[in-house]
Amino acid sequence: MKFGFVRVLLLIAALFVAIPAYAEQRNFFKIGVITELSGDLVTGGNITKRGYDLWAQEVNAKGGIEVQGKKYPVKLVYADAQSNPAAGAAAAERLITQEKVDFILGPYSSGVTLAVAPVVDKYKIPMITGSAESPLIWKNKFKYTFGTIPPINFTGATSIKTLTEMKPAPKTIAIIGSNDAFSKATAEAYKTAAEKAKLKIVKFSIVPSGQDMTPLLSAVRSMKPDVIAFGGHDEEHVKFVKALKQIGYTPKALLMHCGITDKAFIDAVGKDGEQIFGTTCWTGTAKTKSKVLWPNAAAYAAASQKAYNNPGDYTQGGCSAAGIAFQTALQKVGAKPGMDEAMRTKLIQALEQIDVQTFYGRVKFATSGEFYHANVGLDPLTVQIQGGHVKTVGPKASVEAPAIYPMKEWKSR
Amino acid sequence: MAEPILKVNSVTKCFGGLTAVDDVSFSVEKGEIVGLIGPNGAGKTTLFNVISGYYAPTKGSVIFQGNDISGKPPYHLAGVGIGRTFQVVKPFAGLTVLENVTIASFLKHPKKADAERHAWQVLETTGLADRANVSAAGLTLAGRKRLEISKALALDPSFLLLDEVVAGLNPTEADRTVELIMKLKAQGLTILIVEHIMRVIMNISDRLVVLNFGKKIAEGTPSEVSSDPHVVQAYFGEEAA
Amino acid sequence: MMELLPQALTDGILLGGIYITIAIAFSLTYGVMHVIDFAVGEWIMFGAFTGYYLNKWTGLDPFLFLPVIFVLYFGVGYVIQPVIHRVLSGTKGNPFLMGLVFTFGLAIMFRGLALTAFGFYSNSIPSAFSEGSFNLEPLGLTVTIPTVRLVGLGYAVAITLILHYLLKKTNFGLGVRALAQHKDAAGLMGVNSKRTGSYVYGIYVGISAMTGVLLGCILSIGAQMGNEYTIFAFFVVVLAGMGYLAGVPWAALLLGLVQSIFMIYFNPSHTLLAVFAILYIILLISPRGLFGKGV
Amino acid sequence: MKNRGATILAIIGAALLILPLVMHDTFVLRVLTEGIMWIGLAIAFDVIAGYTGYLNFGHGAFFGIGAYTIGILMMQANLPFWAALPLGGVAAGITALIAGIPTLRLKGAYFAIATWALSRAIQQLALNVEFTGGPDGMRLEAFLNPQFFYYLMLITVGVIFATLWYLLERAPFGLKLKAIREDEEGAKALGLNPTKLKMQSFILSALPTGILGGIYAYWITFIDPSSTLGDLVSDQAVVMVVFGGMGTLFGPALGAILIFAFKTLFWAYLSDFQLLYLIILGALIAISVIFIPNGLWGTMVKRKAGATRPEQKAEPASEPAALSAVAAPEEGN
Amino acid sequence: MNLLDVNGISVNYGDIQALWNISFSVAKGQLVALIGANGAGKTTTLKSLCGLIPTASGTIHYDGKLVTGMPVHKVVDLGITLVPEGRQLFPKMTVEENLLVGAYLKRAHGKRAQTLKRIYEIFPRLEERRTQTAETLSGGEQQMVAIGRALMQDPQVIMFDEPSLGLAPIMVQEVFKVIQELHNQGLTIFLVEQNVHQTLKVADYCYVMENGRIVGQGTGKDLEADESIREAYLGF
Repeated sequence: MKFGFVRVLLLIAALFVAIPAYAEQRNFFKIGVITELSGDLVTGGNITKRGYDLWAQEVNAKGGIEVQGKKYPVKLVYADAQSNPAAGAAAAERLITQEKVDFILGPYSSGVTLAVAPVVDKYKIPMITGSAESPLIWKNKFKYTFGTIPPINFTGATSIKTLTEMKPAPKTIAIIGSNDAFSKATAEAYKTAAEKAKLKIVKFSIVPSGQDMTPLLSAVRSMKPDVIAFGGHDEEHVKFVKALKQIGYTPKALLMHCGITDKAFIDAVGKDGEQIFGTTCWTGTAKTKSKVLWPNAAAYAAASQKAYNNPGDYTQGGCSAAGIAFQTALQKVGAKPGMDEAMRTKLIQALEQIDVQTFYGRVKFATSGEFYHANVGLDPLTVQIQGGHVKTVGPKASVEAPAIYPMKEWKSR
Repeated sequence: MAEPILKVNSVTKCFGGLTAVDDVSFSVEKGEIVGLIGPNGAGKTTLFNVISGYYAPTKGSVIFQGNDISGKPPYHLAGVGIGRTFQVVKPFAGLTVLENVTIASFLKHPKKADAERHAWQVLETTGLADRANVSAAGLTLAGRKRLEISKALALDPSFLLLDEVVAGLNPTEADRTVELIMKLKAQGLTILIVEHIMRVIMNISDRLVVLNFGKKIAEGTPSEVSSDPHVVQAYFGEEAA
Repeated sequence: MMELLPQALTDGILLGGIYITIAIAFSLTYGVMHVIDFAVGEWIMFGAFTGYYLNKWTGLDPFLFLPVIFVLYFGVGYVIQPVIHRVLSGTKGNPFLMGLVFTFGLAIMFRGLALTAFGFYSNSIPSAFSEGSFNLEPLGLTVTIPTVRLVGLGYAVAITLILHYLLKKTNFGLGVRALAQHKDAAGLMGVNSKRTGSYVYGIYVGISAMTGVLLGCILSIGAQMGNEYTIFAFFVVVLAGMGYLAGVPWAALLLGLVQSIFMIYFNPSHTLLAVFAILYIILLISPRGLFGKGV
Repeated sequence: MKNRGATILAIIGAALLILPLVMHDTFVLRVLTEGIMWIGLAIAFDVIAGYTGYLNFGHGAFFGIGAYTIGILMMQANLPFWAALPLGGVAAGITALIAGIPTLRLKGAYFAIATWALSRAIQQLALNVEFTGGPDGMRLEAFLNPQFFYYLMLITVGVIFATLWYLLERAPFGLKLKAIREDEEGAKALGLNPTKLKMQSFILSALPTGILGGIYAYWITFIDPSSTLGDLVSDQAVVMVVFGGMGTLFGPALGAILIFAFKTLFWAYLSDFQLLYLIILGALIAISVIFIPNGLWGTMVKRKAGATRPEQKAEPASEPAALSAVAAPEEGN
Repeated sequence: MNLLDVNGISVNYGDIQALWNISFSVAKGQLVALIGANGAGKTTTLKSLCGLIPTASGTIHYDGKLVTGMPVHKVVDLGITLVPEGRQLFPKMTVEENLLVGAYLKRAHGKRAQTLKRIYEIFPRLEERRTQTAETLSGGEQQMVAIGRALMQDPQVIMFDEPSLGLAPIMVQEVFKVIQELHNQGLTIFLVEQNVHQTLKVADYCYVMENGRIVGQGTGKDLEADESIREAYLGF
C-alpha cells in the first residue's frame, strides 16, 4: 500500500512536470492577469477581469499592438488569486516562471497586490493594477508596480468639495466605513476632506463588514447630518441604502464612492439609488479624448455594453486603461514579445515617463511621494445617479448635469 | 486486627430525587474477597462508582488505607492502588488488546518499552496473550471481560473492584475467570466484587454485602447470607400476601 | 443619547426577528437529526435567488411566492435528508463529525453552483412592503419601524407560532418531539424515524428558503451571502442551547439587541467582537446554552 | 513492512532534500513549500481532532496568531526572524492554554462551535487594534528566497512530523490520547487525567501551527486578518484530515497532498473553470464522507490488513448507570 | 391459535452471537413469561421481536404475518407493543404528552380520548401529574406512564421488559396487579421479569433462558417446583 502512496506522489510530480514551461519564440505578447476569480472578492475580481479582457479583445481586433511597424497580438493568461494574498503571490510566481509572461495586469484588492508586488519586484516584471487603490501600496514604493486608479485619499476630497459648493451648503456630515482596508481608507479620506472643508463631523464610525447597519443609522438620524458618507463594498452599498430608506431618513446628500457607478448597483436598488453621490475618476460619459483604441469614454461604454450588457464602471475602465498604459510604453521603447531584463527596465522607465490621453483620461504615474507609481493624471469626479444614469456633477470643468440637491425624500419617489 | 484496607462510612448517593445508595457502611480487610450483591438496580454499580471516584458521595466518606478518598478523581485513585472494571465493558475499541493494557501499565511504567513488557506479563496472567495484537473491538465478550480485568491489573493495584466480570460467560469461561480471581487473591490482592451469578460469588467470597433499594440489608459469610430471609425475599420478590 | 434607547431596542428586536427566522428551523433539525447543517446559509441564499427570479419573471410581489418557495424547498430537503441520515447513522469513523463535514461539503458545492448560476453581483428583491414605515411619534416616541422589517418580525412570530403549534398540538409534532427525545421509544410508538426526519429536514429547508426571500427584501442578496447567515444561525442555536427550540427567540433577540445597543452606544466596529465574546462567555458559564437546556 | 515503509520515507525525504539542487523552477518550489506547509497544518490539526477526538474549528486562529506574532516582532520590535519564529509557536501555545481551559470541557458540537467563535473573536480583535494594522494588514520585509523557504518549511515540517510521530506513535502520549478519544471516563480508571492530556494535546496542536503561521508570514510578506485569521486554515485542515483519514499522521499528510495538489492543478491549469472548482471540491468532500468515512489512508490500510474490523454495535444506554443492562452473552468455546 | 410464533431466531452483536436459535410461541390471551439471569438475552429477544434490532436468521410471525425484517414502527402498527426496560419515557414531555404519543398511530388515534380516560382510571396518580414532565416522576410513576403509553396504542400483545426493575416492593405489587388485570381483560402478555416468584405465579406458561438459549419451559407451577430455577438465580 505504501507503493500506492508513492505512486500517487509520482503522479502528482509528473503532472507538474508534464506541463512544461516552454520557452518559446513567440510573436504575441503574453500577459499574466492576477485577480480574484474566487473567494470573498469574486465580484471585484471579475470586474477587473472584464476590463483586462475588453482591452485585449480590442487590441486583437485591431491586429495587435504595433511595435516598430509590426503588430503583435496579446494573449492573456489568468491566475486566480482566490482573494488570498498567498495564492496571489503563487500566481505571480507561476505566471512569471512558468508562463514566462511579458508583464502582468494586477489584482483587484490591495491585500493581494501587497503580496504580489514583492514577487514582481524580485523578478523585475512590470505590473499595472487597474483596480487596487489602497494608499498602502504606494507608500511601500514598489519599483515594478503601477496603478491606473488614483488612491482614494487622492480622489476623496473632490466630492466633499463639490458638496460644500451646494446651496444651501451642508454643515454637518456623518461618515461610516466598513472595516476592510479599502472602505476604511475611503471613510478616512472623507474624514480628512471634511475636516479641511470645515464640515462638522457628527459621527465617524467603522463597522464590521457585511453587517446590518440599521441601528447605527438610527443613531445617525438623531443627529440629523446634512451629508452621510459611506465607504463599503457592493453588497454593503445595497444594504446601506435600504437601511437608510427603511428608517426613513433622507440626508441632503448621500455620498458613497466608485461602487455606485456600477450598473449592478443601480439595478439592485432601482429608484432608491437616485441622487446618490459618488466619487470616481471616470464614467461612461466622461469627456475624454484619446487616440489609443477607444476615442472616448462613450465609445468604451458602448463596447462594454455590447460585451457584458453593462457600460462598465471606473474599476473596469481603469483595468482597460492599464492595458493601454502598457501598450503605450511598449510602443515607446519598441519592446517585442519575450523581453529581456534590460528591456523590462526600459519599460519601467517608459511607464514612469508616460503621459497619455486615454478614453479613461490622462494616465500619468507619480514617481515620488505618497502616490508613488499611482496614476495622478486623472481629475477626480463627483458623480450622481440621475434617471438611472451616472452623471458627473463636479468639479465644474467636467459637469454634465447640475447636481440635484437636496436629495428627494425616499417616500416621495 | 490491622486497619481495614477500605472503609465505607455511611455513604449516601442521590441523583436528583433518587437515592441510589442510602447510608451504606462496610469495610474490606486486606487480602479478602468481599462480594457485593443485590438485585438489579440495587445500587451496586453506583456504590462502585463512588468508591472508584466517579461520583462524589452525597453524604458519608470512603477511607482507603487510612486516607479519605471521597470525591477524589478516578485517576488519582488509580494512582493510589485502586483498579476497577466496568460492568458494560468498553474497551478502547480502536486499539489493540496490547495497547489497551499498555495504557494502564503506563501508570507504574512510564517508559513505553517497560509498559509493553508489563502489559505482556499481565496478558499472560489473564490468558489473553495470544490475542494481544487483535483489535479490542474484535474480542468476544469473554475476551472483553478478561481485557477489563487485564487493564485493571496492569495498574498494579492493591485493591480491585470487579463489576460483573463473570456474568454472560459460559460455564467453562466462568470457571477460568474464577480461577483467575482466586489466583489474584493468592497473590495478595484485596477484591470487592459485584456479581449476579450466585454460584460464583458464593464460592469465591469470604464475605458478602447485600444491597437492596440502595440500602445494605445483610452482611456476613455466604452461608449466613443465603439463609437470611431478607435476602431471599429481595431476590425472588415478595410473596404476594 | 438616552432618547435613542427606544429606537435602539426596536432595531434590536426587529433584527432579532430576522435571526429567529434563520435559526429556529435549524435548531429543530439539530434537535431531531443531530446534524449541524453548514449549508443553512446556502439554503437561505437559494431561497433568496428563487424569490428574486420569480419576482423578475412575473413582476409579482415576492411575498406572494413564499408558499411556492416553501413547497419547492421542502421537496429538496425531503429528498436530501436520507443521504444525511445515511452519513449520520454510519458506524465507521465519527458519524457526528462526518455529518458536519458532509454538510460543509454541500455548502461549498452550493456556493459554487450559485456563483455559476446567479453570477457574483449583489442584488435586492423589491417588494411593496419595502416602501414606508411606521412612526411612533404620535405615541411620544421617536421610533421608526420600517414596514418590511415589521413584516419580517411578523413572519418570525408566525413561523415560531406555527412551529410551536405543529410541535405541541399535532400528532405529527408529538412524533417529532418523541423522536428527538428518544429514538427507540419513538419507534415503539409507531413513529417512522426516517420519514419524520425527512419531513423535519424538508420543513427546515423550506423555512430557510422563505427566510432568504425576506432577507432579500430587507437587506441584500448575493451568491456568497450564505456564510454570514450560517454564522448567525450557529450563534443563536448555541446560545439557545442546541436543539432547544424555546430558547431560540430569546437568543435571537439577545443577539439583535446586543448588536443594536453596541452599534449605538459603543464603538460600532467592536460589535462582532462583542457578539463573539458574549457567545464565548456564555458557553463558559453555561455550556449548554443560556438556559442550560441544550442537548 | 516497517523497514520498507522507513525506506520509502527516507527516499521521499532524500528526494525532497535534493530537489532544489536539480530543479530550478521557483514556482514548483513555491507550490511544494505550500504543500509541505499544509501537511504540517493537517497533521497538527489531527493531534487534537484525530488523536484526541476534539474537532477544532478554530485551528486557523493559531496559524494567524503565529503569523501576527512574527510580523509584529520583526516589524515593530525589530527582532530577527530566527528569534521571532519560536515565539510565534509560544504565542499560539499560550493561546491554546488560555482557550483550552474553558473550551476543552465542552463536547462535540459545542466544542467545535466554541473554538470557531473564539477564532472569529480573535479575527475581530486583529481588525480592531492598532498594532496589527487592522484591516490593512501588515507587510513584512520581503526576503524572497525560494530555496530558503523551501528548506525552512521542509525541515520545520519534517521536525514537526518526526516529533509528532515520536510522541503519538512511539511514546506513551499518543496511546493515552487515543484512550481519551475512545472513552474518556474509562480512561480515568486507568490513571489518566483527561483534562491534562487534552490540554497537552491542544497545545501540541497549536504550537507547530503557530510556527508554520510565522514562516508563512515571512514567506508571503503580507498578512491580514482575512487571510491568516479567517476560516481558510481550519476549513482546509478539516477537509484534508477527513479525506486522508483521521487519527494517523500519514492519513492527513496524504489528504493534504492530494487536496492541495488537486486545488493547485485546478487552479494553475484550469483557471477558466474556477467556479467549477468549488463545485467539484464540495462534491468530493460530500462523496468521500459517504463512501470512505475512514478516509483514504484508513481505507487503504484496512484493505491491506485483509480483515475489516467489525464495528462494535453501541449498546443502548439506559439512564442511570445503576440500572444499565449487562452486555449480551456470547458464544462458548 | 398462536398470536406470536418465534421460530429459531439468532441475533448477533457484531461478531458476537447473542441469541441462539430461539423458538417459542404465545397464544392469544395467554400470559407468557421469559425468565433468566441478567445477561441471558431476554432484552435482546424482546428487541428483535419488535424490530429494534435485526435478526440474523429465523422467523417471527405475528398473527400469521411475517414480521422479521420489518421496521419497528410497522411492527407496532400490527398491534404488538413493548414496555421497555428502564421505561424509556420522553423525559421533557409531560405525562399526558407521553401518553398521547402512545396514540400516535392512526389505528389508535381515533380512540385516544377514550383510552386516555381509561388509563387515568387505572392510574389515578397519572391524572394528578398529567402536566408534570416525565423526568420529574418517581420510578413507580414512570413505570405507570410507560405502561399507560403502551396501552394507548390499543395493542393486542404487550411485552414487558423487567417492569419491576428498581421499584419499591409496594410498587412491584402494584405493577403485577396491573399486569394481571390487563391479562384478565383479555390482552396477550409477554413478560420478561427477574421477580421470579411473582412471575411464576401469574404466568400461564414460562420459558427459561440462559446464555442466549432457551433452556427450559413449563407452566408456572411446574417451574416453581423446579430447583434448577432457584439455583440459576441464587446458586444455592
